[in-house]
Amino acid sequence: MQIDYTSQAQYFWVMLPEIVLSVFAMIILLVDVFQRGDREEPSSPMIPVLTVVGLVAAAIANWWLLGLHETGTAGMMALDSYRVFSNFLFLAAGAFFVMISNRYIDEEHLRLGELYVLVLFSIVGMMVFAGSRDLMVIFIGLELMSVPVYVLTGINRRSMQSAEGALKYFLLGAFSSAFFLFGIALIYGGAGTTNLALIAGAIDTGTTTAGRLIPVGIAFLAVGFGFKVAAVPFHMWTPDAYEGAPIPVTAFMATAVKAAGFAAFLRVFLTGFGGMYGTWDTIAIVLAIMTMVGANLTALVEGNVKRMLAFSSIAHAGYLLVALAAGNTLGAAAFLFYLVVYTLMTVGSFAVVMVVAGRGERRLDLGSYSGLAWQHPFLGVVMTVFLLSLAGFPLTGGFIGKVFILRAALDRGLVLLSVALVLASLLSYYYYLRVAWYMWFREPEVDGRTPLTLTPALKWALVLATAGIVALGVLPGILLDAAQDGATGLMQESATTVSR
Amino acid sequence: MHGFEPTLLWAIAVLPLLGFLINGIAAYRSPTAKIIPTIVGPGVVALAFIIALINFLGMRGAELHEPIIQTYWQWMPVGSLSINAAFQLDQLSILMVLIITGIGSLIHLFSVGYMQEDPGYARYFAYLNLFVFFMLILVLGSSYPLMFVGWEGVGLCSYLLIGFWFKDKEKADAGKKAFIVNRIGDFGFLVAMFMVFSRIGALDFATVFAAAPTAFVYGGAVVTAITLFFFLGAAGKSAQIPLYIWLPDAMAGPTPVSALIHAATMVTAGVYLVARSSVLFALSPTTMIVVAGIGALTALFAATIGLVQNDIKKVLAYSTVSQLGYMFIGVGVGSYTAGVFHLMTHAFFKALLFMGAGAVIHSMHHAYHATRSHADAQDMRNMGGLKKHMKITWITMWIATLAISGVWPFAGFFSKDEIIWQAASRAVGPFAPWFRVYWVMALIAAMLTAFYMTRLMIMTFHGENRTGAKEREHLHEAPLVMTVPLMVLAFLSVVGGWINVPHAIKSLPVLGWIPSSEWLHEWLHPVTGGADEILTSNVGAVSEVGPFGGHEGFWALASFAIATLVIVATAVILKKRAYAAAEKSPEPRGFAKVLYNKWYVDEIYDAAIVRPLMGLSRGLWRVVDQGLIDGAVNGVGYASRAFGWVGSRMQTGQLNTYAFAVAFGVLLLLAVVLI
Amino acid sequence: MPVNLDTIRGLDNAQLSLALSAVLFAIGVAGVIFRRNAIILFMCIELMLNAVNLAFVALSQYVGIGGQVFVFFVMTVAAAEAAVGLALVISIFRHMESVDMKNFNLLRW
Amino acid sequence: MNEFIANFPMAQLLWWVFASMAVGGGMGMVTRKNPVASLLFLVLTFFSIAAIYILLGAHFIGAIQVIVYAGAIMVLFLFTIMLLNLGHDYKSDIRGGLWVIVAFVFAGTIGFSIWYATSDKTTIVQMDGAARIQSSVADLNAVGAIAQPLFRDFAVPFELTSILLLIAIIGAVLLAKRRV
Amino acid sequence: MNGVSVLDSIGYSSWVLTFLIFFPAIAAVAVFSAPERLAKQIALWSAVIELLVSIPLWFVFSTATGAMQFTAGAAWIPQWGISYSVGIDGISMLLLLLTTFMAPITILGSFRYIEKKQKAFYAMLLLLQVGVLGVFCALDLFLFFMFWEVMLVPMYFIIGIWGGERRIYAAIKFFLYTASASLLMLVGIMYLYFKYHAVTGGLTFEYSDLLQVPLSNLEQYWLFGAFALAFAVKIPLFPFHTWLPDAHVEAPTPGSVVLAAVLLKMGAYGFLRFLLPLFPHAATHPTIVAVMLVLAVIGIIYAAWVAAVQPDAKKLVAYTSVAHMGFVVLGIFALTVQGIQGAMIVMLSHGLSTGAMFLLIGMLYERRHTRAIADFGGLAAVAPVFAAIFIFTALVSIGLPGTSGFIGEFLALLGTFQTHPYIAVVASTGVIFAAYYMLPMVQKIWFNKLDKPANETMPDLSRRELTVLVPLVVFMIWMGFYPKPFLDRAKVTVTELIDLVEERSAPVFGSLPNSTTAVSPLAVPTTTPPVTATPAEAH
Repeated sequence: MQIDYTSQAQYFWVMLPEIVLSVFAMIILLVDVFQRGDREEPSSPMIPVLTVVGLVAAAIANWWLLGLHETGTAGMMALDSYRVFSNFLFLAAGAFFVMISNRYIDEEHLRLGELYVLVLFSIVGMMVFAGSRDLMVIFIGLELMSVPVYVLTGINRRSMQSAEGALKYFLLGAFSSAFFLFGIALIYGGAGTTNLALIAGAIDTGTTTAGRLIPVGIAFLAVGFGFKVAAVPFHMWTPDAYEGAPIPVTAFMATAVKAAGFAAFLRVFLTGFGGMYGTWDTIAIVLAIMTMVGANLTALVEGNVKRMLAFSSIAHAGYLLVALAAGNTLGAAAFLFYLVVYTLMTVGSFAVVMVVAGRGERRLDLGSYSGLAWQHPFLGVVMTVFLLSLAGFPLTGGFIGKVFILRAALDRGLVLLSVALVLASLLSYYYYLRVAWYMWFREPEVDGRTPLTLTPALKWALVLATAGIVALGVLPGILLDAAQDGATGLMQESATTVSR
Repeated sequence: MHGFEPTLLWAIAVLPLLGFLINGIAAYRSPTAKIIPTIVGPGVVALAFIIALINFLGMRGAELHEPIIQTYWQWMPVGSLSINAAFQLDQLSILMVLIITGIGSLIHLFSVGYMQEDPGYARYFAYLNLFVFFMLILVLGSSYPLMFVGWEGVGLCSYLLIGFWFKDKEKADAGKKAFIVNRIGDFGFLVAMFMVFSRIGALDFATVFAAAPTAFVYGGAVVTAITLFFFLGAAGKSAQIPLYIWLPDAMAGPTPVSALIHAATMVTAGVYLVARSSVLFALSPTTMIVVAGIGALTALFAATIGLVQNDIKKVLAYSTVSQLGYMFIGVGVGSYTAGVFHLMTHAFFKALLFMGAGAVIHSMHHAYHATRSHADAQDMRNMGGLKKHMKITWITMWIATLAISGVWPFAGFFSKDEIIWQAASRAVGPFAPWFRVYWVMALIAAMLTAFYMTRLMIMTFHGENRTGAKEREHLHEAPLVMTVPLMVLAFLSVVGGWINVPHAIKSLPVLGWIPSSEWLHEWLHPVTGGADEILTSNVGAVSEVGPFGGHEGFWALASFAIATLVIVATAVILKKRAYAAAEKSPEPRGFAKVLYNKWYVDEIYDAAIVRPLMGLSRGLWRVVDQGLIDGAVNGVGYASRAFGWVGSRMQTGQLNTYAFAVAFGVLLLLAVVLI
Repeated sequence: MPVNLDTIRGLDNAQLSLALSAVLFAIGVAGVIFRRNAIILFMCIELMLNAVNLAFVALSQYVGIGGQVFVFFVMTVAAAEAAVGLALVISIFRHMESVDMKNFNLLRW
Repeated sequence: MNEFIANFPMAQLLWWVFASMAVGGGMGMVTRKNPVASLLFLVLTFFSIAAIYILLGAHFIGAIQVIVYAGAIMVLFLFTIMLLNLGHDYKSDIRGGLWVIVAFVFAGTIGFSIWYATSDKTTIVQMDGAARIQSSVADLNAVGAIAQPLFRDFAVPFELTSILLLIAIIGAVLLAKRRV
Repeated sequence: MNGVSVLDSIGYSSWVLTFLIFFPAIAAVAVFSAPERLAKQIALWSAVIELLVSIPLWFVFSTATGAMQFTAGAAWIPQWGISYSVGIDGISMLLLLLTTFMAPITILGSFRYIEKKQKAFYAMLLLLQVGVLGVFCALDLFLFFMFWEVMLVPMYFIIGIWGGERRIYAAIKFFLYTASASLLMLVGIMYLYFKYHAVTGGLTFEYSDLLQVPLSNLEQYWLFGAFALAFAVKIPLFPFHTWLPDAHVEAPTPGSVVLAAVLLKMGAYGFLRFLLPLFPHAATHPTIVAVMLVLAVIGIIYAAWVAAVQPDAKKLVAYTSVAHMGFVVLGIFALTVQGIQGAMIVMLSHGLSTGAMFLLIGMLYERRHTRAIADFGGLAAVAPVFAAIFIFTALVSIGLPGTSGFIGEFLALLGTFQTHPYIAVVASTGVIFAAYYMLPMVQKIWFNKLDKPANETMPDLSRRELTVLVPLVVFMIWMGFYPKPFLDRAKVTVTELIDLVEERSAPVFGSLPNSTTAVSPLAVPTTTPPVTATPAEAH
């Protein structure tokens, strides 16, 4: 089906996934309201199911998008395999959230329909954020994604940490989005438009590159994105927010939100400013190095596993920034591939942390992992797989992903950056292995640890994540092509704009 | 070309190996097994001796000019290097084989009696057989590496046998010391082999010796280096200065072992090596001077120590070192026959001496054991007047003493005199100054030998007995199984010398009637001929007159006279002297003390080498390994953790800090894009 | 005494406004860095947003009406953020009886 | 004299007046200890900005600036302050002197770089927007001039903002309702 | 011959390597899913099957060619030109057989040592074997690196879970040390990959293809560094050896055995398989060669000295490993047939003797629960057989002629002497110091007075322990008296390797003058023509 943006109605088709998801969100809202009214009792167990249904429906719609073809590329919403790919990722992350959060939500008395509504809406925001082609819409998408997450972070109102984390996250988020917005303004001033395609065109025609507006604008945009993906030095909110937030939300933030931020980051910088790679490659490189090294070093001394994983997610942002710095199709493909692996292993590890932490998130220190693997082999094994994958060890997706990124970077000739990546991941070995050695090498603490039990959904989520990681490690071929398509879809765009 | 085929050559070596296995299994089943070892132990060696004898007789018939080489399998075929597991049968090796198996079987027999009560009886014979096996490999091996197998194999066996009574720390230490010191020599042997290979591209005797004269320039640096390294090996094995220190301690082993390994066979391997490589050694005058010099020095030096020792075996040990020195003078000055000759005769009388001493110790030990006394059974000060208790031992040992002192007509006279004379007569050309000195040293050493041997005899058998009143009646002659070997060896010590009577003897006034046959010389000619040619062609003919004039005969007579004189004198003097038993006798004083403590050489080595090395090792471990290297490794870890700590402290939890960081980042990025 | 009006007339409001927006933005940034009162911090951020709006409007003088449309959106976003942000402030105030950020450091290293 | 009044650069003069009021208000806002005081300063700033909007010919924006911002949003702030009863704790929340200095240095540098980026007029794309705005305002008045592009070109973001507001409502309710 | 035809009929040579690599993995799963008490049996028997399947290699292997044999391959990640491709030549064949041979022995030897968590342990052991065999067989550099890294994990757990007091420190040290070195190798591999891509436009990690990549001298130096570091740490070469003593001391007996017998060989194998052929110029650059040789010599002597003062028997043996592997490096960088052949034999011999040594010390530990040399003494009186085998093994490891140890060291030194006489002479002193560290330990454990009452009741070797040790002893003697079969199997491979290195590095060095080492009075060029051609002596 051909899409021609001259008529606004066409956007109905282009944004079908978003629309489906929003509709479901509102349905859930209504269901919840009518079922609960004003009484303080947990929502019905139907809500999560409904959410998953919504996600699946959106996924189907997303799949259907592949059939669409656009004329020209000036529309506000991109219509390419890249968007579809990333959409799937967000939806999957959402599904994982629902699967792992179930028991936790009961224990913390958080079973509220709004929670799921917010998750769905924030996924809508991500889709817009990563899928749009107009800076203004991207900004709104950013807010659309962030505001629900602010709320989710602070949703556990009994917990001081939760509120504090939320407030910090919110204030700094608004702060950075102000920069982001100013960046848009400057770009607007410099290029006379906020449509990435047109910007790229303007850059290619060389009318704007002379001025300083675009470079400064790029820098400000990078600040905004850097904040969302938690790149050093814009990362300082991350450990606090991650620690404060309820663990499932943390997992959601660490995977979906970060993924969306990166997806948009790449889209904007590769398609919009692809012509000015020379201007922003240094930004990417500097951020990448600072992020990889800084985060890994700090994680070395982190005794709180939740925080440790927060730093580790920052470090991984650094690796992804290397893919951005590569700035080529390979880089984009490596980025997409790594994003999938990253989502799997991060969700998985946070899920395990959630199980171990127990009611009220009391057991977050390394000590509570002593002998875990022998008490609960399943958890031990899957956690080990996640850790190995995070550390980038062969036979796990993490390794292939890192190699892919290395490949992209070396293809661009960034040898030193590659070496930095390697050394950084070497640092990371230490703290990942440390968890492993607590789990395997130590004797269990002899205290009344309530036997850890897993809900079926959670178990499945873990099995799924593990299987995915191993599969991607052993036979990455299954995903490589998809990633390659996504990347080419993205890059073709910037190419076609030139012809425009 | 030669009408002789060796019979069962392999069996000579394999039989003892078989014995080792059988005895080993016997020992494994029951350590105190008696019957099997008693039969197998001596049996296999005797069999080997018989086979060797057959071959020997066969060789006498055939006129052999080249060695017979029997290849069994390819051992190390690597690139241009090809080493076979092959035996080489020639005049020299068969001679050695005869000595080893012959004396070996005698000593095995002797051991049957000597080790009768020992709990490790079977193990003992297993070791002994293994030793014979390796010794045979050493002498039969057709290439240096194969020889090296035997070379280290015998070292191993001596290690095991010295430490046979391993419960006693001193004995175990002695074994260890022997092995390590020998290893120093082996290092030389290895390097020499490498050099030979890199020069000639082969390591088997035939090729090497054939190529040597052309491959090396006479007196060249390479051949000198090679031979010197070989000699280092020889010095280690044959206990020459500076590596002799292990041999005296080696007396810790059972006495028959001392007789077999540390007197008759193993220690002479060095001499064999030099004789075997005569072609190489002849090519390097420097080496010859060194070898002979070391020999002379050792002969003299060891003799001086032997003068004052009270432990009967110690005396014999130093005398062995001294006699080995003689042999090296012989092979050093280029008269390989003389060296081998003395090797043979020495094997006879020194084995005899040791076994005699063994017999004495045996009965002394019994005496003390019977009376629960803890006095030292080996200390001559506790002996004296034993001749009335053990006649055969007494007589046979006197024979040996006369032989070693070089009294005509005993074996030692011919061989030792030959060496002394050769030193004199070959002092020509470049050697002139050196060999004269060695000759003098040899003469002095000869006198000392005569002295300390007589002293030994007097202290042991003559004078009145100092063993102790109630011990006395327990003293008795050794059993037949031990005395028979004594008598056989005594016979050999008498006649052994007659196989190589120098022609010069004719010129003597009194002894002119003696049939002179330089049989050994001619027998070994196929082996040493090459060396002789090289020497004659490069150094010139040997001189007919010794220093200060005088022909060989004259000097022979002179040395005989001197030896006899010394013996008589010593006997007369010491007869009157009354010794005190060990615990009552005073500490030696003055120079005697220095000699008694062996010139403090062990102490010097300990202070100069052993302790520093240990200290250095400890230092390296603690400082370098754990300090520097590991420190660096761990340091990296600590450093990164420190950085991480700093990073984590930046997470102050204060929003302003975070906002500040963001602002900083903004400036950073602005700087990147604007500058 | 007459002022030299031409110098003033020579200046272009739009461009001046851009400079002004830079100044206001800077003030907002500074405030965020050194204030601790959550609400005031938030106000500073609002000020920054307004600075951006000003820039948009000023730029619309060159580019076109689009800039003013953006201002419209920004205001909406700001309103939404204000609602959520102030709710957060309230909820944390319930815990701490304070809005001074210096009291909120349970979460650190 | 009339000539003087006729071409008196009133616009510029007013701009300067309002600009200085805006800056002054801003400075007041960040420096006042009392939240209420700084809030009022901020309102002052917003008013001045609204005035500048009007000077720049963006009348509609100027209007909603007053109505939405200075009116609704700021009132919401004030309401919160009163609700939390922060009106009269004068305990200063301003960080130590060094912080202030560093803050202004940093912020100044950022501001300067923005000005530096925008200062060169020629690098800003010239689509003589002012004139086009003039004309569109002329044929469909101030509101229509905004409304047309808003509903034609920017329908998507417009719709999205509605979701955003919905989210904001949910969030606010969820976070701020009294019962936990 | 007949047996071969039978094997052909079942396509033996096409699946054998794949089977060998992955069968242990299956076995590991089986072990893991089996009940605890059956674990050791299953592990043992699967290892035996593995061995039986591998034995025919010895006979089917063709000694006529240096090319890869038993090759098998399949596309794995075609997008990146990564393929599963395996094959063996003389060098890898011997090491492979060593691995499969040691496996059952190790498992049987750990029957009594490992009490807790047996299932996990034997599973790990088998997984370890997967990694090791993979490394020896892989012909695709990516695959190689995969196995190379994967192998670390089981070892990490073996040390960390079943190790001694400081096991965690040792495990982490082992892991980080080795991993850090190999990560740089990964960058190096990727670089080669791109170089190949840049030159030919193709994408492949295939060993034979990457051999063709033309590299500038500078690139060779850098890549050589990246690879050499990984291998040097694994070997381990002084001064990268400090992880080894800790790992050995803390690891459980079977861990130490595998570590010494097989894992260390992987480094040397890397030298032979990758370093020399891929970067011939760098690998033959006189300075680099000199550095490697000097480090090797330092390793030999230094390790011997340090070993001599170790109070812990196991640590002592660990240091001796460093010394032995020094001989290996020496032989390899001598670049002569004798040298490399010697290195091969040293590897095999060290695998057997040090493996046996660790087993024996483990058996001592099982009896007395201590490894401190000072706690023993006079044991030969109570356990004569034990003593006999121990002493024999000790003698093998100090290179007593007539045993495998001698052949290796002799050839390695001989080969080195051809090209670097002075270094060889210094290295030869190692034979002295070998005695200097080994004999005192032997004496203090087995000889002297039996003064510790605890030792008086120490039992002699059990039948099981004998079955573990006797095969090792047999092989040590066999290789000592008749090493020809082993030498033959590596012969062609080694010669071709040397030719390859020489021809590929020759043009670079054709013009360079010969160095003093080449024309030293001790080694004379004329006798060893191939050697003089090697740039090793060029200055």
